[in-house]
Amino acid sequence: MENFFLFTGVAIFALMLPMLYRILAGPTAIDRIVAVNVIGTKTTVLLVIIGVIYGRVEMFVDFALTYALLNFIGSLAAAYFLGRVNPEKHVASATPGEQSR
Amino acid sequence: MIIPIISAVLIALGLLFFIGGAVGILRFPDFYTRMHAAGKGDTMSMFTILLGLAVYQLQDPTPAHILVALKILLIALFIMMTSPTSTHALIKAGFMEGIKMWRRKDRKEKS
Amino acid sequence: MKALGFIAVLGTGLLLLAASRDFPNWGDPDSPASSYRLSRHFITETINETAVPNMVTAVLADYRGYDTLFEAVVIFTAGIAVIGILRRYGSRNSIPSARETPLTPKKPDLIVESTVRLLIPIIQIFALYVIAHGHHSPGGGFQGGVIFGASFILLALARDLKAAQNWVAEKRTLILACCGILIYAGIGVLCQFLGDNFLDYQILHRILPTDPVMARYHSILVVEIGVAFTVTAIMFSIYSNLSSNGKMKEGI
Amino acid sequence: MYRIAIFLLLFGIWIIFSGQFDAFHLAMGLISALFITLISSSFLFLDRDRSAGQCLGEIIRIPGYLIWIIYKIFQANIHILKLALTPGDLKGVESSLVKIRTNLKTDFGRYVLANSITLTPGTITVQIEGDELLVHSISDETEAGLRDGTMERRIAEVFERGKE
Repeated sequence: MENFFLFTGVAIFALMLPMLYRILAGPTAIDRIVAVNVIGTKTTVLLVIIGVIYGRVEMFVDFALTYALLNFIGSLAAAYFLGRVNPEKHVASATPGEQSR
Repeated sequence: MIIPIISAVLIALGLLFFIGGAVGILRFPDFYTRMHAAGKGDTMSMFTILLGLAVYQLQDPTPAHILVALKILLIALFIMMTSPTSTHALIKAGFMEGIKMWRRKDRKEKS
Repeated sequence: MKALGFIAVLGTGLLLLAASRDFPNWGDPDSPASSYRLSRHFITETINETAVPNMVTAVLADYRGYDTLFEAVVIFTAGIAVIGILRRYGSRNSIPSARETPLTPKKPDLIVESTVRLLIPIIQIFALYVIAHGHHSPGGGFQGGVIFGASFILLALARDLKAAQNWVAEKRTLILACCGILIYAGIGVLCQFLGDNFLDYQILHRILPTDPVMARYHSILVVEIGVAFTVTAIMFSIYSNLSSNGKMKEGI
Repeated sequence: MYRIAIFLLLFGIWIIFSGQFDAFHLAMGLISALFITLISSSFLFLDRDRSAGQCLGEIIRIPGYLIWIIYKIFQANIHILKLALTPGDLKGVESSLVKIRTNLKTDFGRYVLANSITLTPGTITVQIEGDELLVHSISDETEAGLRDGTMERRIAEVFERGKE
């Protein structure tokens, strides 16, 4: 079972690498932020798995919770900031392009 | 003996959804659709993996282990609440910025 | 230029990797850090001398109390410096803003606001848990203070800075920050008054109803609370100054 | 009454976190929960003019809804997985913005609806203003699922029974 957890941790880490591509290539700033947010969620899970491997879950759970919280605040702040810096664009796109078909 | 199997199945399922989310983020054509892959794939896979780990803790049901399992579930609940919120905030920010939506017709005209 | 930077980073990384082969193994009992007699003393005697199961906390807040006191002072100074540079009182000051275009007015967002309302008390109780359990699990004043400050920042993000300022006014944050340092240094001075060295907590058993060992245990907690006050207040004050351009009117 | 509820909830969370039951830590928990109740008791519960019976009913009905929503999220993920792993030209993806109207009266009900929409089959709430939701949906199938209103009925049953 220990090996299984180790494998899971490595797999989650490997799944973070495609996100790095999105951070580098993402056409807009928000794409990059989304990718960072996804990596954050994966890190939360990874922390708990590391706790299970080391046999100190009750300790690592605290880290994971803190990490999830800071991840949430970070993406919220970035979203608010990006959504509000460009007033002209905001007016132009206020009407939805296409509603229901 | 049944408990490790349950948790292994849950964790494997979570990994599968993580793969789906990652492939979606790489392949989907525009920001909005990528947001779907990111927001949902992650929440669900996180939930199943954490559930699997919580179940694994119950292998030896002493009070300490039950509390740890509850703590893990608390994280899962926390992410279930925050993840849709940050997804919504990010997609709203993108919408406000005026990022264009991808349409199949445009693409057919181009290619 | 970019390629040059990349080569430099790559070279440094390879050098560091090569150097890491000379490190002792993780947890090696023969490594210099473990064989030094002071660390042996900490490892064997901490639990007898302070009754704190978590050695790191005992070293941080007791054996190296000076260090931590001045770490807290560094954070305090950083906060004061940010306030001194950024804060602008009133409209008589005509320095042009660094941000030329104003932000679009903020509309309240039902989803974000509801989530934040549900989360804030839970975050705060978690912060207090981290502060209070520095003895047993990794945690303590700095970490708990950051989490507590994050709860204020969340409110300021979800509504606006005004709402958070109504809750904790600017003046009160500064008073809180000073209080934190005062609590920490005050305990040190109290030890001196009772006739021992600065920050030598065991003398406090004369005024506390406990023995010297438990006096150290409880003073570590009080010190952590002092640090938490400072960190919370400075976190929030730095955030509100940075996000509102020093005007304290509306945040991000 | 709400203050007492908040206090008990916070103390319960403290016990789950702490995992230590000696007098010192329990006393710290009591003090912390009291302190948080004192400074931030205006959060956590959104509308406060319900009677105790209504609240209790809600609490009993929430787990059922949670189980249903988790099942729905599960389906959503299978759908996304299928879309993402379809080789070739991403056939299923037909994104569109949909405007829907909700009959839910309370803010909390709308909040739950918006978050449930974000979590379930291929739909994300983009904007919520009054009783209008702007939803982005990823394929035709999910759009149809959005319009039939099952989710709204379920939420109304849980959170707004006896409001009409």
